[in-house]
Amino acid sequence: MSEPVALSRATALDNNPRSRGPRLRGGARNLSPWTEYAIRRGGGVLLSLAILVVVTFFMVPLIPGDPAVAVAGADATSEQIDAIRHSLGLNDPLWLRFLNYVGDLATGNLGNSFAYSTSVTTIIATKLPYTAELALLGITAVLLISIPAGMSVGILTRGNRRKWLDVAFGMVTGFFQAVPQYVLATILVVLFAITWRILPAAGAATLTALILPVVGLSVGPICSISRVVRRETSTVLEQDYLRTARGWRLPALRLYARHTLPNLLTTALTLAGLILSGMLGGAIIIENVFNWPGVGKEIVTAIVNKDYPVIQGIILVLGFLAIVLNLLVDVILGLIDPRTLGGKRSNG
Amino acid sequence: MTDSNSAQAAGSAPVLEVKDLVVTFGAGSSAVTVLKGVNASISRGQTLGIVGESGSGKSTLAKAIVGLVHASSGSILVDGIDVGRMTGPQRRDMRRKVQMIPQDPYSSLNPRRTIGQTLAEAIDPVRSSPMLHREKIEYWLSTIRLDADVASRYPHEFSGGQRQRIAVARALAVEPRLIIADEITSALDLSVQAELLNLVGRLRRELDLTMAFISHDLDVVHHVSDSIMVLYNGDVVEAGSVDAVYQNPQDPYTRKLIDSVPGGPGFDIG
Amino acid sequence: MAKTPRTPGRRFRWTPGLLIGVVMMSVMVAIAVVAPLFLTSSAETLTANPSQGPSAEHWLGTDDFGRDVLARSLVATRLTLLMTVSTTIMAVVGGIAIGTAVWLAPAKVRNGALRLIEAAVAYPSLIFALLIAAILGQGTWSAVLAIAIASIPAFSRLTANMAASISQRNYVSTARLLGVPGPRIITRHLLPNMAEPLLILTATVFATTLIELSSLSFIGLGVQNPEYDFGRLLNEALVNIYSQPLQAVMPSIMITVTGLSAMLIGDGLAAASDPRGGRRHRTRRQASELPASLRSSADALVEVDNLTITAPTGKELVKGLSLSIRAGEVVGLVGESGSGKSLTAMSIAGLLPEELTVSARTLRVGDLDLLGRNDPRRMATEIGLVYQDPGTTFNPALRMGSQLTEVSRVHLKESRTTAVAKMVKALADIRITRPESRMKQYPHQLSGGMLQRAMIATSLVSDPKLIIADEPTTALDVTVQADVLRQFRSINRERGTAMLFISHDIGVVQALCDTVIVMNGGKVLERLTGADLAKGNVKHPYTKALLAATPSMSERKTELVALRSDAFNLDEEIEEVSP
Amino acid sequence: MNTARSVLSASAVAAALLLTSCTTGTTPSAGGSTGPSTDTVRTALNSDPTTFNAAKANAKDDYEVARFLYDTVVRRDADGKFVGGLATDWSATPTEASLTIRSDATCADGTAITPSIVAQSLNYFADPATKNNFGKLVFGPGQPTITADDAAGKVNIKLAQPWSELVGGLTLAQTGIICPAGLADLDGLAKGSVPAAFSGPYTLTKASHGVTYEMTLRSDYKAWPKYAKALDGVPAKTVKLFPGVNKTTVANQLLTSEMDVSDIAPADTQRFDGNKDYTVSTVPFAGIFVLFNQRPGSPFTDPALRKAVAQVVNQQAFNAAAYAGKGIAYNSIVAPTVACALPDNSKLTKEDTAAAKAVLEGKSFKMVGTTSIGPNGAGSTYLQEALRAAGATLDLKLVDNGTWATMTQTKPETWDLTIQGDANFVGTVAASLTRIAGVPTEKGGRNIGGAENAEVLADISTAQNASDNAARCAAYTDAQTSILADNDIVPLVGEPQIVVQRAGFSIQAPSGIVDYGTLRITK
Repeated sequence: MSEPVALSRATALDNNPRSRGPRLRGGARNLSPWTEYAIRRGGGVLLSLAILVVVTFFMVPLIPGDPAVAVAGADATSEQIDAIRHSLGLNDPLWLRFLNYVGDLATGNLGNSFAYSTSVTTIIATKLPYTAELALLGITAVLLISIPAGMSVGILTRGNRRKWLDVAFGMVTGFFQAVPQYVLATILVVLFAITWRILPAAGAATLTALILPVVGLSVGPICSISRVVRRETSTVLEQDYLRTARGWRLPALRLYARHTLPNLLTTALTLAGLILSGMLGGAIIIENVFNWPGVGKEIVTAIVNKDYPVIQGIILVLGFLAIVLNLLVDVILGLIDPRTLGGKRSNG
Repeated sequence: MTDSNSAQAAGSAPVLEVKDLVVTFGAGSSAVTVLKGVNASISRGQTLGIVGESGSGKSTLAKAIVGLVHASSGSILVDGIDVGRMTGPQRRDMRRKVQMIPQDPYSSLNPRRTIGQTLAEAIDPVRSSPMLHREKIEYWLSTIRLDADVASRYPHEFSGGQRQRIAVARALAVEPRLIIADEITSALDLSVQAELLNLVGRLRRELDLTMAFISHDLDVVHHVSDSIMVLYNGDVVEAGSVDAVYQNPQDPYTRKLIDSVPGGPGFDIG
Repeated sequence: MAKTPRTPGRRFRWTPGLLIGVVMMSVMVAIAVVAPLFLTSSAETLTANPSQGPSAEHWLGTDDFGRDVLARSLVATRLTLLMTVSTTIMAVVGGIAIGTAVWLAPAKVRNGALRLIEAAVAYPSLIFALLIAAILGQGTWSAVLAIAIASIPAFSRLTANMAASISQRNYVSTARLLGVPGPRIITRHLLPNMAEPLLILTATVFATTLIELSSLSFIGLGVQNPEYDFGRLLNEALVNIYSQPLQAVMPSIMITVTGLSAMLIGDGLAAASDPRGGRRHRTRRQASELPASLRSSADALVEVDNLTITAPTGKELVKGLSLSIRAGEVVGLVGESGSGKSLTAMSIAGLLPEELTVSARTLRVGDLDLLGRNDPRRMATEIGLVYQDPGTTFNPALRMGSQLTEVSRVHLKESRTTAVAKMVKALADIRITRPESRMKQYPHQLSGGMLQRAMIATSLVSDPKLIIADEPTTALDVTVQADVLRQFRSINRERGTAMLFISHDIGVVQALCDTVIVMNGGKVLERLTGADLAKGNVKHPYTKALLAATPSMSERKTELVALRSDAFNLDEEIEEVSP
Repeated sequence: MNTARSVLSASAVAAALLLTSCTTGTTPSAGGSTGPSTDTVRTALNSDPTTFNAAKANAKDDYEVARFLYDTVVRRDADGKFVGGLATDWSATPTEASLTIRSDATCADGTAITPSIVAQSLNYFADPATKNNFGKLVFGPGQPTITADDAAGKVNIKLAQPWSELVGGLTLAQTGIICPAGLADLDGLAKGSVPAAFSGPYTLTKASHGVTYEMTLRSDYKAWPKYAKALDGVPAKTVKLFPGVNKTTVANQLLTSEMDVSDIAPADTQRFDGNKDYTVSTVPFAGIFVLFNQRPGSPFTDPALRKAVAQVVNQQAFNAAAYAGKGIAYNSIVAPTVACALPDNSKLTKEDTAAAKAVLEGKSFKMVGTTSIGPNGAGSTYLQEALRAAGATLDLKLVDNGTWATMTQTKPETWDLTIQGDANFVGTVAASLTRIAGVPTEKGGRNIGGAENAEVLADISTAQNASDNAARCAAYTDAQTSILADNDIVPLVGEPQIVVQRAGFSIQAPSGIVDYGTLRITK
């Protein structure tokens, strides 16, 4: 939730078109840039994953509350609780549990839920598609709306034209960004489901049930990304290469779609990657309001249940997805703009 | 390798000696060797001009000498002491013996610090209050022909040439053994460049400065240097006294370089 | 010549958004200070009238405990702001500490740490905050700590990025050479120069923190009774949203207004620190009735009569300039920065920055009247353009081939294959090796000389009548420059293309140009032939001084003539205006 | 550019495919927003059932689903009466019981449910190794002996100690009869993946964790209980249960016809007020009372302090804060509907803030509360505010249920008082009394207050030995009076379970306990 906004500003600030890193000329090295890139990033991914596993494993048991007591229920005797504690393996020393956990991870096993008679893998496999569905639709909406909107405003206000549009755009996007998600979601339900009865209030049963959650999830990011795109657009419009394109007297559409858009994508996609991984994990509030069976809600329940394996499993999977997405975005950026392969992302 | 032909005091050890300097960036298959065994020396009071085109390694050489880039092999001796073998505190001390004047007048001065603060930091990097060093600051400002009240002003109040002069003063204020001027005139207009070159010339005479003057502009190097060194692709292709090299270049690359200078005797674009 | 904008010292600009933001935030702060003094008792005393609707006594009704909803919303402002401010401070201080410490660390540690920070940034921060809050237990300070810790990675990454870009500035490496200790480099050189962007970021962090803290309260992990912030009030109110909607209204408004005002302040600060901002654009070009100061010939290919270019501030950058170029003629414009030579060229190319106002009696190329609207096809095909820095004139995101064939495909309506084939031939003609594969490469994979030659090649594709070259060799190495100059020479000889060649280098101009025009202060000072210039056969004292100020390897001058523009009767403005 | 474009479009296609597969996966065959088909009931669960093994059902959701899947031998009818389930007839004394098992009942795989099967299942339930929390509530202290006489069609139960509430206990969903296939595969039983384990009217046909559970009516099922007043309507062919629904969202879904029957939050009741399309029934779900830590070191070993706290409490204010006024007033530790409950509130300590203030002024206590009592733990917040008004400071730690249980059961030093929710599943006075008067947690019992009350325990024993109702109630009245006089607890109100039924659907709460087995479609 926070990064996109915070980053948006930074990309605008970091933008220093003149500072180009050391560049390699074609053919100066033996390996293709992609191979080198794979080696460099592969190491980073492994390091991040290792730290993620260690931190997750040792952080989760710090949550107050005894899993055995939580599992045993309100009327359990201490004897029952001890038996449960033993059967959950909570009496083993932490390092041994960690070794076991890592061993299981190596075989793709995330362990069994403390609270439910099912494996963590099953729980995540059941719920992640719902979250992914919401997040993918959300990010699609974000990209489809915010890039054209931000670009249009950026183009219309270039060279400080239409000051009123600039102010209005800032106010409107700022306003929708400042409305907390749960308030917005509640308003959506009251209007569309309860008052007008045109969309379902909750649940994941029908296609129409997707609409409100997706809107609730993406309004904030749409605003934040369109602000970034707007800012980036005005930066790109000032670049020398755009003057070159103007010198070729290209038609407006070609000028903006071919010569401006690709240069915005670096920033927009970087942020989109962050927002997508944020949506995968951060849809908790939307999932709550719309009773959407996603992983965010599961982790809240798991914390209440002190269900360590589920908490650890979800955190690991989300972290893994975040790392993979980050990599994926970089690869896409590398295809769009091969300069980014050099290790420096143009927008930092 | 370079031996000045001027009438300098015989027997004095060179201020700077670079021996077989190799600098390689990266490792393994992606390694790029930027300097391939460079030799150079500068005697006290002399100015060595280093010319070369982009990618020749001249800026890397400057960075290696001041210690911003590590040598892969070879040695750099300042006053006969090998910089590479020094340990922490010694090296810090050594750093002050060699000062660099950077290229871009707009990024060479911290825009948030007054000229006085900037100079005070050069005089004493730790206790850098301008009040403590007022006299020295005034002295150095006077050497670059700026008034003393300039000390309380900020860089943006000055033109590019004035800033570059302040950068020169900052380097001088350290009282270094060696000054490295890295393309200090390339961002300046002709008129300002002339002013700066005159200043450098005057300071060389008055303060007996030892300098390495790096530039891509053969005219400028010719103007300020006693001896010259031509770098091409990490190698020294030619070195010697300015007059010898310019009038009778031995290496074909040097010849091509000199013939490419517009307005020069060998310049011809058909 | 590269011109770096001078950042500080500009006058602070109040944008409407910033003004609104500051006013709204001041109101919030005033409420935070005053409300608890007067309203605490009605906000916190339990009464026997729970869950009531609006009345004269309770404007927005009462909550489940019979407390006044309006009073609670107002009193909650103080805690909310305090929490948000504390969180922001912790996140900012932590982020700055990590971000700058990373910069101080040795390269290997730094790279590892940056990778880690990047991975942490990618991690969903709400989940992270949730976990921390769960571990710390519910409560005001644990919520503050949780959100602060979760915000640190993003902030430290941004700080590290900024520190990295500032540490490339020369004054930082110079400070290292001076022996300034690392921590002092941070406090003296890095932080002061990051202050502006950091302030903007802080405003943004404030806005997001506000929402995240309230989200935590919404999940039940935030502020606990008896304390209350907007988030907790909303959390309580949303339970009753259908039975008592009014209860949610006030906290919603308060939280939105606070967040919006922080965002507007951030935006406003960003706009104020943006050197490009604050310009007005004026594009109207009116024909001037001013008399010509120097004659221009009507039978020329290019005719500029009494050209005046005015900045939005009203300052005249080019003052009644006239020139003409005959077909096949190479005209050089020479002068120092700010002389107006580039502006003149760009106004002939029709590419002046929009905020500049152009007026002229005549401004035409062939029969194209540049004071009016022209067919873009004719503009593109009849005027070829070559710019200063080949490193920035090509779009980094597009392959060379698609850029080089734009004019052929768009204006000459050629098919892609034809255009590419033609371009490959053109590249081969100017001795670019492996032209087919160059077409598939990206600009950054080619050297500057190659890019500039490709630019020349593409400007020739439509066989233009005129090529305007704005300092085309300034960014090039001297041997490459000679090559490119040969190129221009042979084009002119073989095709008879007229050229307007801008340079600050007298040597270059005298070698290439038939006619040389010396400019300063937006005016033409002298007009002479290239041959005369080469011989030193000049009249104007400024031109003379220019020659005297030029060091030369042909002769060793003991002292260069310091050329001061104020010695001549000109406008002595040194301000640079980039076209 | 070409590569870039193709990769982008490829990923867009992939995303689209993923989306369609997701949505097709969740689109129900019947229904949509047009309303339910008449043979399906949609209802909500608090969260996922932790197990489908009835004998180990701990949470509310566990035994709600157990009602669909397993039949008990006896069922509750209105007015505290019992009616036959799998048993057609039964007889009971304080020490033993005999049940006659009906002959027409079958397991889901067609196996006839014989007395042996019933005895085997009850033995599994009573086995200490099963580690369930309800065995002692059903069979009393000690281990029962349960035998079957297939020839006579009878199951005989001998109790270790007198326990007169056996029949009531056998109505608990936890005592549902698990068929042999289930007992043979306990893992599968817990997952609900052994259809042959089910003895009730439904089988679990779909279990998607966190998403939905589906029960399908057995076509061969005939063992419906014969209530005194026959239920209207027909059982649903399919029951869909949606877990983990936010209560306010449930109310929305009921109003938009996306849900048919469900519990709602008290605050949302008024949205259904006067709406003839909905029936709202409220029953007490759990007694809520203030419980003091009476271990040495706690300030509440002092009876004067306990009394002062009791004098501060206002049931109506608590009710408004925690349950939007929908809570059921309690006169004692149990609901007024429970047999032998105190008939009026005369035994409660009277509200007297002035007197309380004199005792409490300046005092400071540690309280732990759970967020599940009242919205966001408003119940505990109320007590904190009330004590604050009386000049005492309450350092409140509001935590989730799991943490609350950990603190109250294993860390008595961290709290002085708490608000306890007491779900009395068997509907007896003893069930609630043993919780507060029995063996303390540190000694292996479930009394978190730590005050072992021999007098009360003796009363319970007397009641269990009593052969007639009057004697039993006399003993229970004595015990209730004693704990209220001592202010061991301060009764607040009963947490209401508010069930909304959309027109065309109904569910019963015989004797004040909602029974999901009575879910019917009446339209």
